[in-house]
Amino acid sequence: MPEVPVKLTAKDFRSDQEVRWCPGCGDFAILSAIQSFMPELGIARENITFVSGIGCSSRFPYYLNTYGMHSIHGRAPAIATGLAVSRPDLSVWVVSGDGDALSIGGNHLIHALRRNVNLKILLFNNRIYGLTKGQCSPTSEFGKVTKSTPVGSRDTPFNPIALALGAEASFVARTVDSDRKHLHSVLRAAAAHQGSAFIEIYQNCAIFNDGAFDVLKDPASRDSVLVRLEHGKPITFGASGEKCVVREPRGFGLEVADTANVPRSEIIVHDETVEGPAYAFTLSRLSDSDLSNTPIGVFRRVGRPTYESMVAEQNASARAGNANATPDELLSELLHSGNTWTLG
Amino acid sequence: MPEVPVKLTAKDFRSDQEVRWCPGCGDFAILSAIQSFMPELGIARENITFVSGIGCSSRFPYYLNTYGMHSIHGRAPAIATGLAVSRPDLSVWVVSGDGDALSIGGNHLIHALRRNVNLKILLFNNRIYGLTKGQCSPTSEFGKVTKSTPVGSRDTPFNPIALALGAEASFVARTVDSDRKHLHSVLRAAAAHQGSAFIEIYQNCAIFNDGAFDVLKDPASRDSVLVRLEHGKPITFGASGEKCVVREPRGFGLEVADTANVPRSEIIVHDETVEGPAYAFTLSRLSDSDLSNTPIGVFRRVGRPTYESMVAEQNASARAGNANATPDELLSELLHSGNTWTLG
Amino acid sequence: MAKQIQHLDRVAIRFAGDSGDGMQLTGDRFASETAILGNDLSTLPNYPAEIRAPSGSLHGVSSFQVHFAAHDVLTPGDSPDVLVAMNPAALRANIADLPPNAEIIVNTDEFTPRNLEKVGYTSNPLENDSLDGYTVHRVPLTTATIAALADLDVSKKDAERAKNMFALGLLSWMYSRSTEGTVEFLKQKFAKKPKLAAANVAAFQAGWNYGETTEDFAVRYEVKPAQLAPGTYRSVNGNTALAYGLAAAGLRAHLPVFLGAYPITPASEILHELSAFKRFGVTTFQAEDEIAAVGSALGASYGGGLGVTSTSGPGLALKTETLGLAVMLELPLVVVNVQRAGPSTGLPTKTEQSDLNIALFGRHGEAPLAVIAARSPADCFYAAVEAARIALTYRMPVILLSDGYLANGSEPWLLPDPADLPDLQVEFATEPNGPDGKFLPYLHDPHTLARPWAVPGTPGLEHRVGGLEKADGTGAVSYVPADHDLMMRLRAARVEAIDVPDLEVEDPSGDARVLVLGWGSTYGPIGAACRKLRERGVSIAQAHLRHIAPMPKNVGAVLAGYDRVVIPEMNLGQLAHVVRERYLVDTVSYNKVNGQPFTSAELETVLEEVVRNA
Amino acid sequence: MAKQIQHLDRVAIRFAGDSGDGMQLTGDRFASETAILGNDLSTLPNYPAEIRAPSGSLHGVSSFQVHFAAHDVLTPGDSPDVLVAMNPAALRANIADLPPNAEIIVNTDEFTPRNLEKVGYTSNPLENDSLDGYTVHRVPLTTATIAALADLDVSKKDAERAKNMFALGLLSWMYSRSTEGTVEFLKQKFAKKPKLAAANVAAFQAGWNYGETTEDFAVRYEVKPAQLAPGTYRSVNGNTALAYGLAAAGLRAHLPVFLGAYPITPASEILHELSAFKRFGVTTFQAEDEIAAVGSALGASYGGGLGVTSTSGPGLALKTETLGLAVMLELPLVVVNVQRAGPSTGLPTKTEQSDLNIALFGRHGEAPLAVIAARSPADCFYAAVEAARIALTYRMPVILLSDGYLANGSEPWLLPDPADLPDLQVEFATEPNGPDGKFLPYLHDPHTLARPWAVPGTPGLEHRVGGLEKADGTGAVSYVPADHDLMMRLRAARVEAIDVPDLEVEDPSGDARVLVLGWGSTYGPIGAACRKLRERGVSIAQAHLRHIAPMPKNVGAVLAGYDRVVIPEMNLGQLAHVVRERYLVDTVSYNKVNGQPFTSAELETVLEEVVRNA
Ligand SMILES: Cc1ncc(C[n+]2csc(CCOP(=O)(O)OP(=O)(O)O)c2C)c(N)n1
Ligand SMILES: Cc1ncc(C[n+]2csc(CCOP(=O)(O)OP(=O)(O)O)c2C)c(N)n1
Ligand code: SF4
Ligand code: SF4
Ligand SMILES: [Mg+2]
Ligand SMILES: [Mg+2]
Repeated sequence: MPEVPVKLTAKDFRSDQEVRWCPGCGDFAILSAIQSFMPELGIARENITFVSGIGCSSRFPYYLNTYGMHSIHGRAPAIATGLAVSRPDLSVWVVSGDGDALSIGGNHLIHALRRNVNLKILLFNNRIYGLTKGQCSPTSEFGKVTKSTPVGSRDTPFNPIALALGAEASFVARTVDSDRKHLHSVLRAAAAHQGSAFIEIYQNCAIFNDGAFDVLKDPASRDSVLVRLEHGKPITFGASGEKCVVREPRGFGLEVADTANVPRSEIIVHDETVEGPAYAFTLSRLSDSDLSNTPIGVFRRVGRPTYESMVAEQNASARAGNANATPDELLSELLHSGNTWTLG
Repeated sequence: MPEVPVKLTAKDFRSDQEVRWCPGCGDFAILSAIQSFMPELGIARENITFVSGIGCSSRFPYYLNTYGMHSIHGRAPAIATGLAVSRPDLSVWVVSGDGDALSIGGNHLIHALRRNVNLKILLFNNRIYGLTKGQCSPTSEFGKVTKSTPVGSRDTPFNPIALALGAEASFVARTVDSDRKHLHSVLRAAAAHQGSAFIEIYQNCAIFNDGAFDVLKDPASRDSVLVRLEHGKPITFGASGEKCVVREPRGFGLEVADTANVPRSEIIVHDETVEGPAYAFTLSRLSDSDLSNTPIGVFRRVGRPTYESMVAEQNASARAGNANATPDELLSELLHSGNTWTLG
Repeated sequence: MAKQIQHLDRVAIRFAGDSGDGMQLTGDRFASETAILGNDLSTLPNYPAEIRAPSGSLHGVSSFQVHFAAHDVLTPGDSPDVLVAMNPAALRANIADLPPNAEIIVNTDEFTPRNLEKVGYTSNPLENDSLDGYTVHRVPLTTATIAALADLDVSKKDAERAKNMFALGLLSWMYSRSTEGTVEFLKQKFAKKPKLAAANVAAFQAGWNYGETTEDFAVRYEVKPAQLAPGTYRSVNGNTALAYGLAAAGLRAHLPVFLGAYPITPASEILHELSAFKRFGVTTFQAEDEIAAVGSALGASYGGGLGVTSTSGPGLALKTETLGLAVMLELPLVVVNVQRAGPSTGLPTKTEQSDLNIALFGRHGEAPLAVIAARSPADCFYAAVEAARIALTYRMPVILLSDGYLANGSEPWLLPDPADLPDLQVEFATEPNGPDGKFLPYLHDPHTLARPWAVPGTPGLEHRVGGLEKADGTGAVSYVPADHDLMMRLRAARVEAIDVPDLEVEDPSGDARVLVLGWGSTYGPIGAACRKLRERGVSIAQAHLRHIAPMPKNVGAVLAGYDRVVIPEMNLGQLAHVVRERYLVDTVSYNKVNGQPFTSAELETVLEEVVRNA
Repeated sequence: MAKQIQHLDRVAIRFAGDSGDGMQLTGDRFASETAILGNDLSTLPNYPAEIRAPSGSLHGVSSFQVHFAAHDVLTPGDSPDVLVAMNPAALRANIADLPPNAEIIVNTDEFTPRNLEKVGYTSNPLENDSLDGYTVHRVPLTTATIAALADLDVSKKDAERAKNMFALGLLSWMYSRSTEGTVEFLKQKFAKKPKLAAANVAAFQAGWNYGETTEDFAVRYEVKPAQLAPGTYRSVNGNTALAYGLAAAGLRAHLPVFLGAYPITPASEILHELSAFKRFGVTTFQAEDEIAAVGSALGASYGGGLGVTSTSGPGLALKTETLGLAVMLELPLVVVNVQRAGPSTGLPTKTEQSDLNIALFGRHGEAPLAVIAARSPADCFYAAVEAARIALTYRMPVILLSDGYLANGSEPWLLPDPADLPDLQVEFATEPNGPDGKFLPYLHDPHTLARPWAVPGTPGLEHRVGGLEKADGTGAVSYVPADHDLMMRLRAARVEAIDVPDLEVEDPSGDARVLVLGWGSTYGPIGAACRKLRERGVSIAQAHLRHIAPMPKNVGAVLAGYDRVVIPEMNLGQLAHVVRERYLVDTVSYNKVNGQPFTSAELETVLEEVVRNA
């Protein structure tokens, strides 16, 4: 897409619509982070489109002064695919919730990822159905008591990162609503990536799941649970890097160890670009839905041609040689191609 | 489910319907393998139900003399979930094709797997749409020329095993239509597993994708590509076990090495029961859609309570204390529970 | 000072405030006390579209209306006689609905410049003449509450939050409701937080005393109990009643109920309610989407349970393919559709009757099924039982239409005696039914045209069903042209074979020339309008359809008895369409599609006009 | 021996054999030569429901019927005058369709005891009297072919497989078709396998010579060319024509066409055809399901292309929710629905007209859109262009109904001059259209009631759209009751505002009292029936609807001009329903739902009956 030299500010990305989320909703922080990030893209507003499904999170497009569509529940990736394939010149973003993307819309999500459509997919994961007032979602913790599960959910939640990796995603990342700097860094990497970029954003629902991610935000706890992934750096965490990530002794998983007890060479050095998805997958299993050892950052970022570029190439090569034909000439060619006969 | 001491034979599982697949279709072999396997289950025919979607493969239930439903495209896992949850006494099997299960039905599949509903899900993967006469499917190889992709598909296929593992599947296996013995071994393990069992069966479509899996069947080639997974055994293959599977030097993936050049201790010993899915996932990436190094057998088999058993438990504990109430007594209790007032 | 007591026949009160002001609770409490006093009543909440809008904003106003009377009540009231406005937003959002001379009780404390500005008041309505046509009671609700709790050990914030109980106390005094119930209720509600309990009780009592002692409140009202049937009552909204009805149907059928549902406004509450009914044989399954929801319900029915799915418009749209399969399988299935406004996402929190078309015609091919509608909140219970009766007896999917107005509206419900509910027990097939000992899964009962329900687990009856066309009797897949034609006509006949009661007509004068025909939730406002017209000596007949597919057999004859048939609908004429087609009657439609229920006043005007022109 | 030559006005020939016998190719070839000769013609294949049934089985029979005449042809023919039966199964499966005295050419080689038994013949029909009423030509097709190729270097299997060309040669001789075309065709088809080419040519010529030399064939027939308009023709079936129409519409609109589709019988071929039209500006996307298919098409329309989705019944059912969104978004979208038989999976390979209901009424809420239908295979081209015209001009989804009969049936199509097709160019919005330089995405054109189409990439027109209700003009989300009411009525008005041509009536005698009204693929058989009736002096008027929503403005007046309106439909009365409702006319329905198209003979009988009773 054309990177036009436009000097825009966050304010340019604010629409005239009053923002209507509950006080304390994490969506505000994400909105503001994205509005402040957008100018960095260097793309004119008119060349950006946000497509969303239905949910609190999906009201997002209304508040951004770009093109936008608030579509129907779960279908944003499918609609965005049609848009992106037919308009590869646009920067197309998808905004979705955990219910929207992983419950009703799960199939469209995994198919967009395997195709590597050039969509930036933001999954606002608050582990609850916000808009419908508090039912459990496919990311709600096992046993969660919600309006629809009064004695506790018996569904094993998805690990969205693992699911995306199982679906051949070329870019997978996770971040947190409240950490603007981190959010920006992940968005930056996603925007630079050619292909589907899947970003899980832990988001606080102040009304129906308040504080779900506090452990990742609270200065008292966050250092001991947040595992910040940085490309090329050994994976350590804790207030003073006292914990680190190493291989399971004989297994294929990862585990957490005391940095002091581990030779430096055994600490995993993070590499977003490992060709096969096994490494990122392994990393995704480090944390459980209890949020202990939660990696944030880019899990995987590997190059693969985008779906639309390949489609465009096929179209272009089919059109080779008729570049100057007028539509009516093409129509004549079409009608007369193959078997015809003439009477009279 | 009640294992009744019935002595049945394959013939007992043949329905009176004429089997209508194309000559040479791999579905015949699978049908016959399953008919001959069924008696082993020791379950009375009436306690077995097969639910399928739509596709050539989905005609399966008609040919089995059990209860059966040939439902609609992609929805079998959802329908079977309702049946299994409300009738945990039944043995419920799902039969599906690569289009049925992974294209239109992808979402129901991954949700059934994460919930661990006690379904045995057989995915007949012929890498093509058979019933609709030859369009590409989500497992068709990249670049495949089909009726709908005359200059080659540009979709990256799913790796069904990896997808299932990304979706929290507790049992994942792969087998081949023509290898009855192997098919039986996998079915046996699946039937014994409590929870969702996902089995990918490579199946020949004689008409629209003939010979797709010949490399795995041809005596000349099969030994060098088929990686037979056996629990507790080192993973070697080749006519005389000359190849083996080892870790990637510094990565998280696996690779193939010459058995002769590798210390025995470095050959991966297959373990279906590794708790985390990372190992099985890694294994699933050994093969690509080109079928080189194709593991068959059980990738993963780990214990987790079935969804229906947990639901049944919740129901049972809610009912504790009213076991002897008549329906009308319960109804009275229901109506009069909570806030009521009396007039007159 | 002794207060004057005035007797009223009926009153409608609207409690309005910010989302955080607890207006639903307040209104609900008032309604409960009213019910216990023996008034008939009807209530309707009005929530903001947002989950929690910014405080003090116009779109964040939440309200609750209670209509109660000394006679039976059909609607929550067109326009409130009394408005309790907890802030400027509540006043501004509701003032247009008030009739002249209505009473307004405002919380003066909230009328600050900032709050006034938030909602676009350029000058304070309490200080200009804009409220001249009303009786305004200016009450410093917040400060009065705080003052009343001064001696209690509660934070200022908690004290302030008790102001709704102050208002409730005041209103309870005004309308002579008893206090014990509320005091008891508050103690229980805050059982774990005794300080809060004390604070709320104190605020409530302070409100009562405020009425008793303040000169501004010179009059107390009394509304005599209505002539209600004796018995035990509970208050239900449509969704609750529906959930009770489904559970009751399962118990009357001696079958487990399986609800497969995906949350959607305004139907989610049915899922919530039923998920608490495990004790009564109900299993709920929150599916990954509406297709899985209906699919799982169908799977449960196949397994021998009463499969149910509940949803609203967009969800029904997604279920249509599976409904076609259910029609083919000839299995029981109850599909509850709580209609909401608009195509697509529309106005999810608003009401409408616009899913009749999709219910009747929204499947590919011809896949006829039964369609019925509920007419009032409590009637949702009986409608659910009836839906289950048809589904179980005739082995077919039944769409039960409710709507947002019924779902949220409440009324007292006289609890039925379980034994008075229909016996819904079914017989599963246990033996082969064909010649030479074969089982014929599609052998149809000559009366009900239902096929045998042979559930997995039954030895000897193993059979296969599916969505392909089949031969009658054997159910074997058949491509024989005549089989298809036969089965198509049979499926249509199966719906027509359902035994449904005749349409009843209410025509007290016996000389009406105009019939008003309705369906669903318009029953209340239509009934109230007819009542008012009749009170004024205008003859009009009313008939209301519960069964739309099949139609009662006598509908044609009923229609033929009138010069004019008028059909008010909250859509652009969907029932009218069916009636016109079927009976070739040139009906008159009155349609409103603004997300609001009809008021009885507007219908009174419309109907009178039709009568005049008949 | 010189053969007798007999002139015929029309002939219908059915080629029938095993799935592997190449009957489609044979029939198609015969049809091509027939077309080049200048006969008008119509063809219809009949495939087995299975992909490839066991050879020699009844349900594995594949057939192809060619109806050609010296005048214009409306249907593939009710019943074949000639049956070519390649084996006992083909004979048994088709014999019931033959009129008395039909000619039968059988391959005697295949009438072995085993093959006879496979299809349930207890004795050989060639040896008993069961074929006495027909003229039977017993030809040892297989052995004759093998003998003819004895000198060629081909395997026995390949030789045997060429027997269909032997049959074609024989039929070409009988009906005096030229041979050059077929010889040329075979050479090209087997260009890479010259031995097979030689074998097939030799078989074909041997068949011709067999006719010329064998005494059994005493008569040759000639069917004179029809009076067809001069010009260039191609043979199209409905699906192909539809695909060409969509591509043509894109080119006439100067817009790229984006097809989002999921395979489904009998619509898949549209996807196949369009996927080969990349050169002509068409992008195809095989989506993961029908919901994604329509969603992607809508996304493409939003991006400024002509979004199209093609499907059949079950797929349409799944698309309904997204269609509601498309109605709300007021964007162009063409939805092609190739109807097939039955509810649920039904009979996927059979034809029916039973999706009119879901097309008109199958959305939740009120989401009106345009519905049109094609009437003949070649007409699918023009119907597609018309669908695109409405979608682009009026910015709305259009459902175009075809069916299995049209999809598979072929006829010669006189290629149009591109310039004669409507100019479909649209103007995208490029400038703000509101006061104070604002862009009002929902400002509606006073004539077309279309809103501006402002595509992403247009600076200054950034705006948001969605499925929530909105205010007219600004398109901003609105919960204002009056806005909803307005938009509901506006959406209905938008459909009525579409400019569609008046319904044309064909009433040559001018004194008909009965009008037969049809829609869709029944055009051919209705037309043929009317023609026959008129030939016999019976007056009858015929009108055929292309536009069903909106209806042409003159329909009411047209209907009023007749005593009786009869509506034949391949459903249980879906168009009749609409007509009755709208015009309160007591129509007479003739319905058949057995998966088969009407025959003109049955309609002739039915219509005559109506005329007699009128
Ligand atoms: C087809 C359909 N089904 C259901 C709904 C109701 N619905 C709206 S949003 C939503 C889920 C919201 O949860 P999530 O996607 O997590 O978004 P959040 O509100 O939490 O941001 C549901 C079930 C709908 N709008 N459409
Ligand atoms: C809703 C719906 N969409 C599309 C179809 C058409 N359809 C039938 S089977 C099928 C796919 C078949 O492929 P697969 O699932 O791989 O099964 P196979 O025939 O190869 O065994 C499709 C697209 C349908 N029946 N229903
Ligand atoms: S309900 Fe939760 S997610 Fe929705 S706006 Fe409120 S706080 Fe945010
Ligand atoms: S089309 Fe392929 S999958 Fe289907 S029956 Fe034939 S060989 Fe089997
Ligand atoms: Mg959420
Ligand atoms: Mg397949």
